[in-house]
Amino acid sequence: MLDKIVIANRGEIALRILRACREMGIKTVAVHSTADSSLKHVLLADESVCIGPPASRDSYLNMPAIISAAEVTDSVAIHPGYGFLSESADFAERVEKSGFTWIGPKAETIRLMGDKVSAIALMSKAGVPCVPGSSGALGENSGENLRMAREIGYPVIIKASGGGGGRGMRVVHAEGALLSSIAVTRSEAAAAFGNDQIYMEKFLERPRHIEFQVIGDNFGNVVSLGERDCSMQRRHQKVMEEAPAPGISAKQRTRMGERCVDACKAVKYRGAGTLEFLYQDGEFYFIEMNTRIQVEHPVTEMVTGIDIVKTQLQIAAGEKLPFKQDDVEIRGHALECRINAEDPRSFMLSPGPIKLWHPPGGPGVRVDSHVYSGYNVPPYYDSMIGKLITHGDTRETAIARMRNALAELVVEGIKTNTALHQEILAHSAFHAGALDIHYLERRLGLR
Amino acid sequence: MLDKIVIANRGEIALRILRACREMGIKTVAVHSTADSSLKHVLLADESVCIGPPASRDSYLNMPAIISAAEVTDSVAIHPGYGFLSESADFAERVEKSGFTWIGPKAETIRLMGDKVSAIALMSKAGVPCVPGSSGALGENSGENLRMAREIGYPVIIKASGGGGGRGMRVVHAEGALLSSIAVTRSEAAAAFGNDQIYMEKFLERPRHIEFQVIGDNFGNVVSLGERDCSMQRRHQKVMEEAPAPGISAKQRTRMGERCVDACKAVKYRGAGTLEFLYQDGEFYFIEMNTRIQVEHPVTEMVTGIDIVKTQLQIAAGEKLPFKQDDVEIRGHALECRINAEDPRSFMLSPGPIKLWHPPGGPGVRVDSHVYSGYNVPPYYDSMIGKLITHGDTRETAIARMRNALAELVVEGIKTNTALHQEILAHSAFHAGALDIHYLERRLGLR
Amino acid sequence: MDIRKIKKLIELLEASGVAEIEIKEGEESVRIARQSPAGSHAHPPAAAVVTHSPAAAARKPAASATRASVSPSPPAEEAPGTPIAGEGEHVVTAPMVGTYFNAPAPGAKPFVEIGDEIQAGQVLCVIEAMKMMNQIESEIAGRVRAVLINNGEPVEFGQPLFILE
Amino acid sequence: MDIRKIKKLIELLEASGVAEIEIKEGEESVRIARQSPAGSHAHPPAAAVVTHSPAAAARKPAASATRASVSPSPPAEEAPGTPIAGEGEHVVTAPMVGTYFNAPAPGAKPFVEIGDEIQAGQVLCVIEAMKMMNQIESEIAGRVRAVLINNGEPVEFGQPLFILE
Repeated sequence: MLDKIVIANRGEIALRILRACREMGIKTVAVHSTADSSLKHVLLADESVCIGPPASRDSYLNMPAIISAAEVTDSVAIHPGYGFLSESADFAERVEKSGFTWIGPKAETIRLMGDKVSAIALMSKAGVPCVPGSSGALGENSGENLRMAREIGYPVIIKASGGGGGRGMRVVHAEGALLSSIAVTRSEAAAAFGNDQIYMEKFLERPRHIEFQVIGDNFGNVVSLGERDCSMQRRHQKVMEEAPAPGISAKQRTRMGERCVDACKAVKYRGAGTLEFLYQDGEFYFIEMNTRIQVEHPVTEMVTGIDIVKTQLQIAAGEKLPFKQDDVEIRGHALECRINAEDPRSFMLSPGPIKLWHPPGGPGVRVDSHVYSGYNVPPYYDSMIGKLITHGDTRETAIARMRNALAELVVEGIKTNTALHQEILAHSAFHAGALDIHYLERRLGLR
Repeated sequence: MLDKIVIANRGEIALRILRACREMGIKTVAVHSTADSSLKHVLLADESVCIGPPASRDSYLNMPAIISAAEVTDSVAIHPGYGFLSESADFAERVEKSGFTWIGPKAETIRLMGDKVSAIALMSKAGVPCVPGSSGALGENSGENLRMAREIGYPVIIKASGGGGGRGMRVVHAEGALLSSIAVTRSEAAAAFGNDQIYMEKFLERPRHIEFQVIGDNFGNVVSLGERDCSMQRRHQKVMEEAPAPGISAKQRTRMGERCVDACKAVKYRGAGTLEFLYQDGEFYFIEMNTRIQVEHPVTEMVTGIDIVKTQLQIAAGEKLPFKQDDVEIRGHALECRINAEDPRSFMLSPGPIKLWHPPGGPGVRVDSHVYSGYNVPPYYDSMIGKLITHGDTRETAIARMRNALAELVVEGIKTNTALHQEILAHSAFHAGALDIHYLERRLGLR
Repeated sequence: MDIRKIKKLIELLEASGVAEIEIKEGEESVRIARQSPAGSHAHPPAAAVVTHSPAAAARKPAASATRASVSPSPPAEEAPGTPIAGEGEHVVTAPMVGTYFNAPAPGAKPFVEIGDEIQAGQVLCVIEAMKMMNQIESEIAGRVRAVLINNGEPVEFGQPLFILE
Repeated sequence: MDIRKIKKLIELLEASGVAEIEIKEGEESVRIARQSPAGSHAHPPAAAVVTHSPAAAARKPAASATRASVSPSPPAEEAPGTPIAGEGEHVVTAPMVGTYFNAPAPGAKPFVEIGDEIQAGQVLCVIEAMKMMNQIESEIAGRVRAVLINNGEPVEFGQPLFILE
């Protein structure tokens, strides 16, 4: 097993990694900025090294400082957590070149998946469904364009290659409007962007965000741990997650899991990873792969009974995956609410001292949080101060437990988004499940 | 489902019952003494009724006050928790005669099991193994006594009927000493207690305490939820519990579970109950049955995934048991540490205000506690301020998680027995498992 | 929304620094506001503990988010329903849980009314518990200054019933 | 038991009201005691927060059980190893994580020694990070009053290295 590792992150995920290390007898080095010396995991770590000032670019994104910290503490490996340098292929490469173990996929895998074009190409080849489209500039041949749109299926979206951010695109719902829309978008694009290249893609009006957790070892074994539904989003930020995804059948889970595993085996994927999909009308469309642990990994841990962070460490230590695909069984249902230090209505950040922190408890309630009564939330980083996770034999029980947990949670001194979670959970639409990624913003817009 | 219930208890079990009720949409009435108005469950309950002064006999043992509280709040049922009136057949009877549902077994069942002689007779009849003995006064016939001792198996213990508290008893390890020991004990008994009646029983030198959790409904269904090992005791008080019991095979679990279920079916047992056994050399010996929920029920909940308190409420509402014996599967291992407000060495009670309460968190950690920063532990009741429960895929993981959890727990202002738990868990003998009920006192005595 | 729930809300308000609580549940709504702090009574120290109890805070999240935390502001005048005796006054509290009746039978003349002079040992009311009528007698002689509960309402142990002077 | 761990223990002691910490791990043991409070330095306010952090308390359970809680007692004289500059003094801190070397090569003469007069821009030491030798120069002119670290030891960002006067 690994002797001592550097936890190159902060907040709840740093504490999550520390807890896993302590369970496994791995010594820990907490590296932190000058603003973070009273973080819970820094105080609990075997050793800590201050690596720079508050600004992330000088501390948590400071590659030489982190590698030096590993050197001076005689650590053997570096766990990057999520965010910060976790998906930097360059950092992974420098870590390994410096003689340390990188707790994550090979640098080349990170690079491959970090490029959207190469990632989609790989997935398509491995049989993972992607968003169908022209995969290149549209030609002038009307018959060809009509045939292509019919093959993709309406609605389709015509996008200017030079566009972006909602500009230079037009949704076409029926064949009658296709050719004129292509013509108009093309001339608009020429006028607006000086480039008349356009392409065509399937348009998903109300997709859900469903992602598959996979994990692989150094011996070519890859296992799928099932899916999560993360459709509850605001400004592309996930707010609440659950596993399994409502309405996804065991057959869909198995089939998609197999395709994800096949794609990962093709690149000899190592460590934990997540394939993100849009899901609509019974079909999955790959969008990207995250080559790291994710914020919402606990819901998968709750329903599979598998400790994903511990498994990452075992894999990094050169062990074989301790379970096979057949050992993975989905039991019950789990929810996660991200507790952020922000105003529940204006979403303004609310840093500052926490006067009282009283987390909920009881059966089926898990709290992953680094804060405590007296902790001061610094203004420099992400606003997430913890995650409440509940598990129950049914989705209904998990929801009831989450409502209890949110009601029991006390945070005094700063504002949190607890009330937003309570509002979401009180609504019948959430109880029905299977909401799309625009649901939350629609509801917030209506207020 | 039940509309509104009275929680006739205090502390963590009252909060545990309240959480289950809130999950199920059952309204709650907290009844409490004047010393307990700031208990967490009192503050969280839909309604609360002060039923008397601090002394338990005038409040938590005050039957008319509790029944009146049910009357004035239009409650439909009473949950007695553990301790206090939970095993009072008279109270159960008065509750039901007053028109309320008693969340527990029938009064006659409580009475039957409350009498040790009738309980043992019932168990023997149902095929549950009991401590073998003369089941009555020994005669003067030496041959008969020798034959009986041989049948029971050495060592045996000769006890004076008039004795007790360690007096008037003599252990016999081999046949050669039997007749003289009988004669000496008999004459000593005559001299000391004025009564020369003596009896013979199998002597268990190093038994473990292993108990089986059962639960039954109103339709004759009874299911065993497996066993717990509660051998870690001090002055007959359980300190730490676990499930499953180390070294007990699936075959033993199934066979003993079946016998327990048969005995319960014979009395149409309703609700949750526990059959306590001594266990030595591969054999179980019934000692008594507890006809209520137990402090240590969470370890069974963690390994079975079954919510025992919720099931109690479902049964009381007239529902059928929602699972069958075949649905019960033991997964992983769970530990529970009772956190008491007491000095970890002298065991002196340590009531008073808790200045800071910071419970542990993370995967596999459950906290059942009613206290919070600012709560004042009253001196009138049990010293337990909460329970830490950990679960893992193996006993080793559960232990590692408990060690983390104990290290993360912060209680300032009062003393707790956290250090005692840490000492127990640090010892290799505990890691080996299967310790007897005298282990902890032997260790404490050595200090 | 029953009396006990409102009573608890009043207690929560008193124990906090909040000026007003307003709650709506479907058809029902209740609003409880403090009187001005002038002439406020002494404050039982136990309430300061309640102010910081997470459970209490959980029941009034709106309040806990806005109030100043460490030192609870002094409580204002007691809300109606839980008066505290002044100088020379004596509060008669319920010795048991049950239902309060002001008269020996429905429609009968009340045992005592405001302004009545009473003797020690005189019956003040009846509390029904478990179908038993328990006569509650005065321990002292005095004059009834206030009746604090309506006929037929439930009472808990220690709840103030009358103020004698 | 390495230097950083001891440094952290010293910080914990300073931030608390504890007089002494003693820790044994297998063969190793360390005992850290305060000096008498006379002549104590000013106390950084941030330390008061640490006093109440559950994580900090968790690392010193024996201490947390016995110390008076709400107001941390003033810290005593700083323990050796983390001096704070007095009037007219300037502390040179490490601008990066790495290993400290007092000389350009093993066995060579140290860049500076106690009592040396130095110029702004003069090299004080080298910090090795990622196999790179980084020369650390003085920002001001002055005299070396104290060297706070041993040759070959690791340093973290912001760690005091020298006191100049």
